[in-house]
Amino acid sequence: MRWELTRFSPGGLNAPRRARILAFGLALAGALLEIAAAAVGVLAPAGAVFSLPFGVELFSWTVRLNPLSCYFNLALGILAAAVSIYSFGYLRDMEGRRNLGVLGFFYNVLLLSLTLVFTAANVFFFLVAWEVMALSAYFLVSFEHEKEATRRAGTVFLIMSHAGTGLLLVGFLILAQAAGTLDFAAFHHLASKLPPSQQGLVFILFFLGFGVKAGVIPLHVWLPAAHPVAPSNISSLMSGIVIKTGIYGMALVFFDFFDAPPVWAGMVVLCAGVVSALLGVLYALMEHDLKRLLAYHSIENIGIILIGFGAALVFRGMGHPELAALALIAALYHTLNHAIFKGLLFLGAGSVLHSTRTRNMEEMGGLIRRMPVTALCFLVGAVAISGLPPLNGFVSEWLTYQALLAGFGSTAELTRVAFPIAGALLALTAALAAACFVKAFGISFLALPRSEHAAQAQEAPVSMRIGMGILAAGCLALGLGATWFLPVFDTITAQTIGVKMGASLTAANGLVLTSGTFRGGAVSTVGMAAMLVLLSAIPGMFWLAWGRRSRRASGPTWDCGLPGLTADNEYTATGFSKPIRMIFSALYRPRREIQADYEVSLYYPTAIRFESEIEPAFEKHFYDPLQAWLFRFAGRMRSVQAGSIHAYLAYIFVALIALLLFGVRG
Amino acid sequence: MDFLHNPEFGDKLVTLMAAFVLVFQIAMVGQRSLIMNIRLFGAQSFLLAAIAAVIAHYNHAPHIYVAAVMTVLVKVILVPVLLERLVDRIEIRHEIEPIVNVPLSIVISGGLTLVAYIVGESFYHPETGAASLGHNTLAVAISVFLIGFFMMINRRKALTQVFALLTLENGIFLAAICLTYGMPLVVDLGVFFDVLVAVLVLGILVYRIRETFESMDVSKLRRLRG
Amino acid sequence: MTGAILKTLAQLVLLLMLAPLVSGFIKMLKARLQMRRGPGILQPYRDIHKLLRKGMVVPDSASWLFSATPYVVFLATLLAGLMVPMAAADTPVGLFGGVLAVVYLLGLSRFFLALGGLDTGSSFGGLGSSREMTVSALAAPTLMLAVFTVAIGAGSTTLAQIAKVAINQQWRFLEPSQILAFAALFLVLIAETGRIPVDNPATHLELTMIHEAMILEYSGPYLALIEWGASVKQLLLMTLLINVFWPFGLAAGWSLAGLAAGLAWLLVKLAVVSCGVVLVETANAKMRLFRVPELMAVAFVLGALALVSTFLF
Amino acid sequence: MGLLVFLLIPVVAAVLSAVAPTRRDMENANIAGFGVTFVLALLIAARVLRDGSVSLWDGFLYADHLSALVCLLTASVALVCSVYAVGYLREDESSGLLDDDARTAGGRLSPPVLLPSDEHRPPAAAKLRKYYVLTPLFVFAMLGVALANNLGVMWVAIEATTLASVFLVTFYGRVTSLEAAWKYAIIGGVGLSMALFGTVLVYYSGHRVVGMETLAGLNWSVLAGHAAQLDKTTMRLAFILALLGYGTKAGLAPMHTWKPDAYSEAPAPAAAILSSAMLNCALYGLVRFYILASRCLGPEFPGRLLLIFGMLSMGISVPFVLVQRNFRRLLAYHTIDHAGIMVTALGVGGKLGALALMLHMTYHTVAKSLLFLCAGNVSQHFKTDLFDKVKGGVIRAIPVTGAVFLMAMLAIVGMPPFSLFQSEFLIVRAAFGAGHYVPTALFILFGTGIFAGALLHVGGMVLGEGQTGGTACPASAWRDGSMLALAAALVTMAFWLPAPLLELIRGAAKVIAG
Repeated sequence: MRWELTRFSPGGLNAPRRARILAFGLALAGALLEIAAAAVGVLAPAGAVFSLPFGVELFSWTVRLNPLSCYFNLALGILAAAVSIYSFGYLRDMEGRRNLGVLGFFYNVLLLSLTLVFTAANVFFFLVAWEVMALSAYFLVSFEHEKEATRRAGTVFLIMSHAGTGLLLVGFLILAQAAGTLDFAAFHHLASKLPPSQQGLVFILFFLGFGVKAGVIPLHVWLPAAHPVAPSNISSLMSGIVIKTGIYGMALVFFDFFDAPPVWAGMVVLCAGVVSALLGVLYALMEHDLKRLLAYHSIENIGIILIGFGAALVFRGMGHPELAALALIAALYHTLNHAIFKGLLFLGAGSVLHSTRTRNMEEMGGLIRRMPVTALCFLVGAVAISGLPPLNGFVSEWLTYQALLAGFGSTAELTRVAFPIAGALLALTAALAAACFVKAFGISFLALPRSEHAAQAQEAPVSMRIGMGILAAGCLALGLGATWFLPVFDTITAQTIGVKMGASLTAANGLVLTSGTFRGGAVSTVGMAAMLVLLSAIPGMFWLAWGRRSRRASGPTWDCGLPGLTADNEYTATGFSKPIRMIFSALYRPRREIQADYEVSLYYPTAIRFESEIEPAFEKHFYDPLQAWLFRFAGRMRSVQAGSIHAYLAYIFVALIALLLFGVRG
Repeated sequence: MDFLHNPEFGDKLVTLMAAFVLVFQIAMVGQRSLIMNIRLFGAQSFLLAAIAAVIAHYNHAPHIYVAAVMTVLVKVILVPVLLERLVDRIEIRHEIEPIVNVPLSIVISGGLTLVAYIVGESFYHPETGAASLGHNTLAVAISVFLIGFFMMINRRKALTQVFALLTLENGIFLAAICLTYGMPLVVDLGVFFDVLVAVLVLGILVYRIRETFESMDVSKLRRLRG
Repeated sequence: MTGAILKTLAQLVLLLMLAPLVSGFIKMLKARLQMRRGPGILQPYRDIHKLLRKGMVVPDSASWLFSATPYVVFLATLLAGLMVPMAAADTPVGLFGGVLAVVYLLGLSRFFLALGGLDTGSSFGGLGSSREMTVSALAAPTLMLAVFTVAIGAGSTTLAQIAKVAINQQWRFLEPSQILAFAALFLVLIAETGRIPVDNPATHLELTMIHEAMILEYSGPYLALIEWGASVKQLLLMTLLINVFWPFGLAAGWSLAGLAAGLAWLLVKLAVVSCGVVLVETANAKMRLFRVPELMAVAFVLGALALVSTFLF
Repeated sequence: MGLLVFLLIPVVAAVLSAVAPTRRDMENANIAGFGVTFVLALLIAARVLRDGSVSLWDGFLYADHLSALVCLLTASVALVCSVYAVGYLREDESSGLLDDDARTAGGRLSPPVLLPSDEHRPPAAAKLRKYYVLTPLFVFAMLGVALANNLGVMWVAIEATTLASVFLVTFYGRVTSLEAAWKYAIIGGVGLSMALFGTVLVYYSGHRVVGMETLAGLNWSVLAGHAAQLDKTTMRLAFILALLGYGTKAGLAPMHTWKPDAYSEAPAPAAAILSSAMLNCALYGLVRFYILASRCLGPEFPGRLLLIFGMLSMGISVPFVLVQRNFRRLLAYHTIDHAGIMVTALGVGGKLGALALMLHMTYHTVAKSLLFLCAGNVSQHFKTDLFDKVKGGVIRAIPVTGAVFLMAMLAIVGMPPFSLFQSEFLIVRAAFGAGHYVPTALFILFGTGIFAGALLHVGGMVLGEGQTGGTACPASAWRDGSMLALAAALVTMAFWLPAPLLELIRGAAKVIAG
């Protein structure tokens, strides 16, 4: 419990510098303690339960430490440590302009509430922590509340989050009713003892409720709005860990509260995962706002995690605990990986924003030279998120593929066709993600600067580089060291599914990762990295043989004979994704508008304005009409209160007569 | 003069008078003149006082006499006089302009009486032999109450609403004396005091509405919406 | 340990030496089919040799990434090649990764190649990168379906295991599901190696280029590495295709005779597939970019049918 | 004797204010009076905790845990609001808001004899005196409601609260305040006449059991003791009428219509008292009848009716909160919502429901009065009650008020960690446990709607750039101090409730649930 106490922070200090250092220093200290505690908790589960010494005595403010909660706390701790270090530098130039005490206060509240969400031991305390988390996230998102878009994003976020909490509440009530208590301990495998119809209801309620927070399509609309508008260190936490609370909740419900959920439930999760992954990346491709692009990728990665969850659920329902454990490991590992690389990418985007004052990729370019460290870190993150070897994203995607593959062979029903299809669509997703990050990195960091700001960009301060560096190193370590890390999951799978997989997942002295014993498959990121190093001897030889003597000159890029290549000639982000926009136009329904001013002839325009946008399908066809309908309905309801006292009296009169007759009869 | 001591006769007398109370009430619904309305109210209140006195006599409940006297003082004399003075003072038109026209109002009143009898019916427990005055007067009381309520909805002017409220209160009073031979004295006094203050307060409001809006028509008070 | 090193070296040599030969063979065959004389079969070797010795020009606007790209492309492709069974069913570094690793290593090389294209600042580079990533994304699901089909059949994603299972079922390739899967994978091969009708490896018309546009600014040794890498990629994809579906003659162990026979068989099979590629290239015109999705959709349906027919019939 | 003194202190304060020569004296009389009242309320609560109940004059005045809790809440709100009112009314006076009068705008007519003549005084002073005299009387009536054992006397006291507060609604003398007061008085009058009818019927149902013509025949404590023998048919009708009557006073839909009008027109401190303390009193009356009805008829019948009205109230407030333009009316609809919530808790019944109700009443009192005080600050600063005219940025213009406003708003819509979440959680738990699945689902649904509306409007008003320029209203220690005190109480309650208070709440719940 020791890390809890360090989280109380100094909000509202007057001296901005002291507030910044104190708040984020404490957060850092808390995060480090948390890493230590979580590591101990994961490796040596003691099943500790603590009651906090405050709160109204009607409720128990109790936390527990089990492997699952420790694992999520570990992810939180790592990310929080890096982000806290990063924040020292990131916030420095906000000093004096903004109340950093408030930011620091809510930042610490957010970290504390996240910790509590992951460790709360009963329904009541979980909901309190859950909502406090949403609330502090709301304030952090709304930190720059002068902008209309920011306020709107925060509001939409909190409202959707609250609606999701409502669903959770109902789900918890059903369980609490069956258990007769609010303690999570009593919920263990309880949901599977409910009658089937209630099982289904509980499952759907929790899936939707946690799905809102996780950003599952179609409940995602708040996410791409809210994540970009927050300060980047906050965005990093939001995308890295806050949406993972939804994943934590699902893990808790699906694998702890349920024993063997109905198979269709797993299929639902699998399908939702595929849809979220694919649509997430497709929407990401269309963005040229760097942070929005990253936010859509969070949706994609949540989808990938859900594919693992869905597979695990199906396996569990069909009685394959080992397979379920494999799929669960894949999903949870991807959760941690995504926390690290998405955190890294948002920090990278934050550095760019910090330096160029824009989130629009079309105004960046050439930053790799002005900001080499940021660029390198961002590149590491981009490679990792694209699932390319030998970094961590590859490992978890590989595990997911293996789980899907094993699923086909191990189940008998027609539904098994869903697994390879899911795998194929996951491959599509991954390939599109790679395309998207080629665009994100290529347009933002490579070639010539596209604006004055980009040309004048400065490398981020040391603390920011350290923060990013930690996470980049994390990507590398979790990629290369996967086989050493995976035994961690033994305690978690033992807690949830009741099997231990760690030993069968590694081979060759822990150098090679396998998919377990049933369906073969092996991969070694370390081996690959080593081989890449060894193989570089070949080009080295060429270089020794011929290259030394060859002349290396630098010259202008081929410009088709026009005088001088400028940034205007470069491919734009919009242009880059044009083929995809055309191919998936049925989804995007793009709208474009070209306006050309010309003097002499149409063929010699003096200025062209090009505007293109895609149709946000869910907003346009579901949320906007819903909202419009609601407000129209509410507006119509206003005529109830139209000011006529006669009408008011008539309401009472009607109620009186109705009740009199009711009272007599019934 | 045996009937003077025969409770059964008293019951019949009270029932008869209660019927007249209802008749007066319906007459008020039909009556267009404001002054006549106020006088009808006075007459109705007087009938109530008489009922109270009859019950006091036959049931040997002297404290009901107090209620009867209070009724005469407050509702038969003080309130009508005050209201009439107010009418004179603020020089409103003496015509009542109901929202629902008179014939339909009467029909609705009839319907409300029916509702009241349905409700009162459930209190008819001949087997227990309890509640000497029974459901009949209760039904009348509820009718008076409901019709009074309906008049409040049906009247445009502030002042007319006030005395519709008063007739509504008459219904309750009828129920109180018939069913329970009056409330405890303290309560009765409190209620009368409240009625008086309510009339005062409402009177002030009526006056100020008249001053501010140059009209008594409360259906024009429609600024506060939504 | 020495055995492993020797095997690795042997396969490396095979990959590096054979790859230009396949490219040359295809070019020659195509020229003949088009009634041209065309360059000799050894022309790619000469090209690579010449390029390696030449000087190079690096664009002003490019960063270190431009220079790193050829190495990443070359190395990642080569590593992927080491995981594919060529003459023998066993692969030297099979434990380091199976078919998924191959796919993703190729993805890594493509990722950097596309970045390298963007790094020049030229519109052509961007154009090439954009199209390359699009086409590869469209090919990805089909590729994965085909991978799933064979991997599920073999019960493994390790290529050695897949090949071994295939050896034991010599005539399985005549099953409808295998034919469908083969067809799907063949289409992917065409898309991935930048062949007509998806891309034209011989074009220098800027607006139709994909692969060539990306590497437009590369010259000298860098270009050599990239071209060589591309031909290794082509070789390994072809090998993958043939050894998974037609595993005849693949050496089960590491005997010299077996290897020789395997190598001979490999050459024959490569020649057959190359003929197929050439026939397709000659018989078709290059498609518009936005017709490519249709082709890929066909491939996807083929792959899905293959999968379904394997396990439902 | 303590009860009587307790009850009379506000009357004394009213009298003193009526004769006080200066404004300062009136302020002092009020604050001192309410201070003493508050202390006495604490003492009474302590005695109730010790002895179980306190009564006077053969049970004419009677205080059990429930009454003591309501008294304590009323006294606290009254004290805080009296402190706030000093700053608030001084600001109103200095900004000239009290000078003009609707009457001067209309035709000149001499007042009728009924009117207390204040023509010779400047209007501002007269208004201030009106406020300082009426508020203690209002509080007196509310304390009377809580302490009267006789249901008839309780009715009289509740009627008196209406009469005392009507002129608080007309305080500013605007055209709209007259309208609001008229609706308040008429609807309140009709509603209470139904309650009176209900009281008569209760008397009737009990007169055979407990004997007639005695004062005790209407004493709640006596009736409650014989509840099971009361006539069932009569009791049903009586409960229906009492529900409609006291429900009108509590602002349950569809009898709620007066509420937004009255709350938006009364001065902020008075609105705070109306929306928290007076709501408690009306609910208190309802609770007393509920106890009788549930003991006589079983909890099923009254529970179902209460649930219907609870759901209706919560449901009706959602659309109005969603499209609201005036923040004081927004708060009024929140009060309707919370009346519905509390009635739902009562309808759910059982030990848990009763406990939840009492907790919610306590928490709501703090949060809602705080909200009205914040709203008062905002409307004094921006000279408007409309969201459109404030145009956001309250946090920039008056940071403390803005922050507290947003915080209190989040608290009132049941956002953790604030305490209202705890009581609402208990309510849904109790409702679900009792098998009221549809009401539970609706409760949560409406709660989300209310939340959305509140966040949309108040979030939009508090945050943002705001408008530049404009005359700032000077900070006042009176206003801000009382507001911050309440805010501190709200935050504290989230994490800690004094043990005696919790004991009192539990006791009150026990009174309800037996």
